[in-house]
Amino acid sequence: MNENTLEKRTFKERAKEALKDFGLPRLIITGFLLLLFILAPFVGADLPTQITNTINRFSWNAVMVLAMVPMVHSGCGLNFGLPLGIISGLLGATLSLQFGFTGPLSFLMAIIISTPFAVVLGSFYGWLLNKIKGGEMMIATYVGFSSVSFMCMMWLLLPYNKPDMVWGMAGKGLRTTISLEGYYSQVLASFLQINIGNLSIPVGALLFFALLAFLMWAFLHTKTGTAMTAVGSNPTFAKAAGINVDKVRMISVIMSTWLGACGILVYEQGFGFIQLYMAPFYMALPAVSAILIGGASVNKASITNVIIGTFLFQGIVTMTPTVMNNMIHMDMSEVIRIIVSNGMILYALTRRTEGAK
Amino acid sequence: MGNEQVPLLEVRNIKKDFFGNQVLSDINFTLKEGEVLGFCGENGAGKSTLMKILFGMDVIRETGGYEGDILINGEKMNFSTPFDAIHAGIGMVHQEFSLIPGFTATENILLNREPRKGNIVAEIFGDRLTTLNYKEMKEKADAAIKKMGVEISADMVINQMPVGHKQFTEIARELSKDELKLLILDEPTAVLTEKEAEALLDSIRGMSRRGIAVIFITHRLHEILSVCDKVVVMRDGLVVKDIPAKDTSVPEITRWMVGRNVDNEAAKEEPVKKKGEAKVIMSIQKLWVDMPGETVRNVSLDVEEGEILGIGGLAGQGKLGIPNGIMGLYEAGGKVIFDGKEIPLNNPRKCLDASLAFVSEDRRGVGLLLDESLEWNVAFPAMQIQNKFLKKYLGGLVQWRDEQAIRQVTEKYIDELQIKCMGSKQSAKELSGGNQQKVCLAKAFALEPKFLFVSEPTRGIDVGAKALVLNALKKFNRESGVTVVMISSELEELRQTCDRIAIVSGGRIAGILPAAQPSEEFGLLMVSQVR
Amino acid sequence: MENKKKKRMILFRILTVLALIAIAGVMFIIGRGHTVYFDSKAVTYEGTTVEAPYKIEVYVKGERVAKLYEGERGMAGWMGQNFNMELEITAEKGGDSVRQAVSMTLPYNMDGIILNIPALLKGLPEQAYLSEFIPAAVEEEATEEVITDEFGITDEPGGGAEEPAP
Amino acid sequence: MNKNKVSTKPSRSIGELLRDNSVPLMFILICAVCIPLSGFSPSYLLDEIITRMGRNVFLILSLLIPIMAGMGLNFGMTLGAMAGEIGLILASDWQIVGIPGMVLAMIISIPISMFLGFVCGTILNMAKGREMVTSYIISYFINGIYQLVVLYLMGSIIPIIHNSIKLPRGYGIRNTVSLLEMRQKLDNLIPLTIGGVKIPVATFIVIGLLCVFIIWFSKTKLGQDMRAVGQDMQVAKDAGINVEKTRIISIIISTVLAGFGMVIYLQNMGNLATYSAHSQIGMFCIAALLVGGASVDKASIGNVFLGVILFHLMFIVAPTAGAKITGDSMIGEYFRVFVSYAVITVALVMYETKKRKAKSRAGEQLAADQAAEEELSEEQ
Repeated sequence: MNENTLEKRTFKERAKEALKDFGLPRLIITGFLLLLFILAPFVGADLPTQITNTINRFSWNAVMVLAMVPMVHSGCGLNFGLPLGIISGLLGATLSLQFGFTGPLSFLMAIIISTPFAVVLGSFYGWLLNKIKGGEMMIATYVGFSSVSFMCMMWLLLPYNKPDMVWGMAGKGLRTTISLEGYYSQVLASFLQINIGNLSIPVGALLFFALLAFLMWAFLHTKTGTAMTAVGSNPTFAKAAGINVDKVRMISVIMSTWLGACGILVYEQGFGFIQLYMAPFYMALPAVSAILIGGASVNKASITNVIIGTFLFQGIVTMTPTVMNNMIHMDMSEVIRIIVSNGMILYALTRRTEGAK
Repeated sequence: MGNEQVPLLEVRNIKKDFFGNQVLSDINFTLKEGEVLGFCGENGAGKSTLMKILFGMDVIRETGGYEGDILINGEKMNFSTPFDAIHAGIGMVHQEFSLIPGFTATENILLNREPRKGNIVAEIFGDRLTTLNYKEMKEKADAAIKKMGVEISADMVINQMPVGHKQFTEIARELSKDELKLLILDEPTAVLTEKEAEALLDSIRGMSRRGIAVIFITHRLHEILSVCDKVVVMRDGLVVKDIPAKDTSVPEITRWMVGRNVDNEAAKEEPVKKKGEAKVIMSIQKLWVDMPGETVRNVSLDVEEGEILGIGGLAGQGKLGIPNGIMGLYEAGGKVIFDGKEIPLNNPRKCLDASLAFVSEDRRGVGLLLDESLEWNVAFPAMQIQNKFLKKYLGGLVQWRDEQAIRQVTEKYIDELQIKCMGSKQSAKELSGGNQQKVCLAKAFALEPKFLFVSEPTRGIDVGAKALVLNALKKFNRESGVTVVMISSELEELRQTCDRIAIVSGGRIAGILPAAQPSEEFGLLMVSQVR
Repeated sequence: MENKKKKRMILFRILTVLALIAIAGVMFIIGRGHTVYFDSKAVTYEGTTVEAPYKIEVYVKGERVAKLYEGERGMAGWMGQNFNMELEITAEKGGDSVRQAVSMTLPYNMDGIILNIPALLKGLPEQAYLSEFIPAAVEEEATEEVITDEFGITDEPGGGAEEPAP
Repeated sequence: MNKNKVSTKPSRSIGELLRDNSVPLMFILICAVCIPLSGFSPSYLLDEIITRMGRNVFLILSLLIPIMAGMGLNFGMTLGAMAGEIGLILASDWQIVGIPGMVLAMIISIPISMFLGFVCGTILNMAKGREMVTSYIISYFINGIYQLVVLYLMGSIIPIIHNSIKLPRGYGIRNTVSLLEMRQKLDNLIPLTIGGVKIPVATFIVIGLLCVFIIWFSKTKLGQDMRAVGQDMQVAKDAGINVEKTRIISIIISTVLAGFGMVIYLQNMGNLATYSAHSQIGMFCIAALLVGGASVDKASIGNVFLGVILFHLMFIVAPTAGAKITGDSMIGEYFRVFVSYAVITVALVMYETKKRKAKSRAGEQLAADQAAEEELSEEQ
């Protein structure tokens, strides 16, 4: 009897604590999404289609959100420099096409080709971030911006010449969008796809994400992964324990960059197009806010955060336009997306982080 | 001269405890106009707390206030903020500089008290839009500098000044306050060269002639004798002596500062080995360490195998810099030879590889992963340095964390060191200070080192935990034969635990004595080279 | 003393806010913009018909804003209600032109004002020469030319697909 | 008594001087290469530069006060720009034109700017130490709110009279609002043309007044407090300065000035790109300021003028020069965008590394001291 009440109390306390950890904004977002799901059938939106859309978009974006994890773990903060990884992915994608690979092979080759780029760019990026510890996030943002605008010139100058990639008239300079029809459009999504009525699940794409997420989880359980978490949790402790803090941070940045490269490739296979030039510019912000919505903070993130966050974020992005449109005939989804995602980042930035920054 | 009967400052029965830990009990003293009072005592004797009470610092109120009365000119005062104290005529120069680096001396002297000129905009948007009156500022600053009697350039920017001038700027700032009646100087000469210190003493005499009373805290005892009218010695939260300066001497003051009842001392065990027999396991040569506030200069020291060596000294003299420098946490230079091999400095990994271990004085900053579990805290360095608690797969390619082995070792130390916790998965930040300290020790023990640095192992923990920690260290030394170097501010603790004690003063080793030597000897060493 | 000073400051602040509101109010009056359209058309008012002259040139602030032959319309922007213009009227082709200054008060609440010059010159009452210009229903989003500070970095070669980043 | 008065005035080496001014020097170099390549005549360039100075300097000057208060580059100036735009939208809907229209727009922007500045300052106080990235995200966040107001509430809740600025659907403001009746009214108020170069005298007078205001402001008690807070918050607090409030005020002033600046900027442009005019303005102003040799913690009026000249010179000549070199006109366009971002990146990196460099010096000093000491003892 006595024990029972004790347990009850602790349960209540624990629930309270869990709620506090969860945070008010997250609660509002979850509630909002639930409300959308409940409202959807009433305003005449087809729920299975909506769920399909949400899952689809989840499968496109989850890897990019996963790319946040290593850098958060090593204390480099939120990876606003994700565009650097995206650029590696784009280089891989365009080169794979240029070299004439088609079908599923082109996807595999794109990943393989983008890897050395990710390693080189990631090393440079990591080196830079090690020089400016404490000011990572602002500089990461601008490294991303500079690299995107630099690549804008490169897309025009590099000697690509495959007819379906370059501007028809000039015969050179890559197009803004390149269709992936016949290359790797939907290669993952169509693999093992399940179709039940209006509901279709891109099993292959989800499995690919699951594989990467598993590898990430496994990495965090190894010696190096443990060191990475410790560096993020308290760099001085790690230094005192003989860890080469700079090296661990460097590894995390390279991992983030490589995952960013994979992320954009997965996104492209779902979306069906390669987008060049200014397209990668603002791609970091949605990924950053997704992981924060999932419950991560500036220096703590887990795979669960990635999954929950991507689902919530993409759920809102896909559900709001239809539900809002059907309800009040105003498409406010874009504005809601901007407010929600940036509001979430602001919330995370103003939290006092315990221990080391 | 006003009323001789009513002193400028009277302190009556001041008591203060921090959460039940009595730090001041029954402090009484008086101070007359123009009198200079020297204040001395070891670190932790309660000087700073008393000064904080006098100056109405927030920390006192936040920790439950104090008991007793402070009277100024016979009137009872109750300061809720330092500004009240300033208003009542008390000025204080803290140990750390409180100056704006890019401002000139003038601007700093008159910070937030600048003379101003009104204008129309200020009528609308408030006083803060009045413009500064640079001419008057200059006059006031010059007047304050003149009052001090030391020449400093009023137009020089602070970050281009030598340290001494910064100190004088601070003093001038206090002097520029018209209402100033009592000036508290907290170790003002610590950063000064001898000449500057002499100038400061002169200026203190000058202030005294002008009727300003001065409370002068310093470890340079001869300064006290040369400038003060009266000396108050504190020890363990009590005023042990209140005596005119002319009636005492440096050795006497030292004795009062460190002296304790003889029966309080632990009966020393015989040293395990006699001096000279043991081999030198670590030889430190010409070490310098750039640790802010704990600078080490040119230290040479030999540590013998199997002993417990204590390093003591006053705060800020550099004793903490020695282990932090050797272990690579702060920039260091010189030479360290361990077990016949030279250990490269500025590389923590190399030290750990050589089987050295370090328990830092900064538990929360360096010692622990506050957000992680006890398991991680205990096992982490051993895992990273010695590949313990790892399972290998794919021919060693994958080194997987062995959660079970980690739990076992953590639980072993939880039992052994009696760490009070809810289980090995609890996060470190939820433990009390004493238990956190035990976790730090467990972390070091898990490395099974040959040589252990322990820095301030008992700082901020309660008496019970203190004894446990010290016993654990002794046991570790005696049973595993590990050489231990223990750094502590508490001399008695060192004397109870160590075989030999080195005293650091002014960043250098002032002397090494067997632990059985009387306290006064150590006391003299402590203040010998204070700078 | 402190209190008195504070009170005075609050008073001053209120005065400042009032002054700003007053300035805003003045701006409403002196800054009201109108578009004035000039018609050179024959008009019939209460039986009297006024013929349009051969050519009218309209000068506003010394600048020729319109040259109207019969049946034509011109326009000019004007700020405030006291409208001044100069007309140069040529009655017959090849005939001499007459220059004439015209001042009038524009109604505050009309954005676009049509002035029938012949009626005005004839001295007909206001209803005859002044009417409000009501723009035709706005056509679908005309292709508007956006002049930017050349900072537009989103204009990509060929105008790319603007799929918002999800 | 004061014999050991050390002459501590740092004798700056040429290398240091070069490093400290590397960004402006880099730009002078870029311009020196690009100007001949572009083939523009000096008078054309001069005319362009003068126009752009009139257009941008006021906006950039609004960045100075937060830097003084140690809050870094205020990416939140975009907030003021939005307030200015709202003022202009309303003024043009009410058909208040010319200079009165500008004045009205400015007056409308004041309360909006003050409110936004207060919000921004309060949030920044909660994120001390990472003000810049926070103010940067705030600008995005408030941009969302701005879109909500302008795209959905204007015309539906906030009355908008004229269809010409409304979207065809009946609410929301069009992508472009014409400011034709306001166009360059301030620039041309006092007409002056010297050798074919048109000089916007009135605009320069306004800018001059702002410069005087800033200089005057730095001599007020509030300005002094801001400098103190900017250099050491703790010391300022101990001296009794209300740190939080001072920081908020600095952001409010900056936001209000940015609102005025935006009105001046847009009267020169003559039309308002409702949803994009403000989005890049913060970043280009900051880039220009940094090009002028300012850093995150130090900026002067001189930096502003030098920055505008160099940055816009690069902006004018880069596309043509790029086209000449590569044969593709887009290259130059992208190049100048790249350079703008790169400048900010480089300046931020330099600022952060400088902060850390100061630390390692102390160690060298100690080693040197010790060596000197040993020499001394050996001699004896």
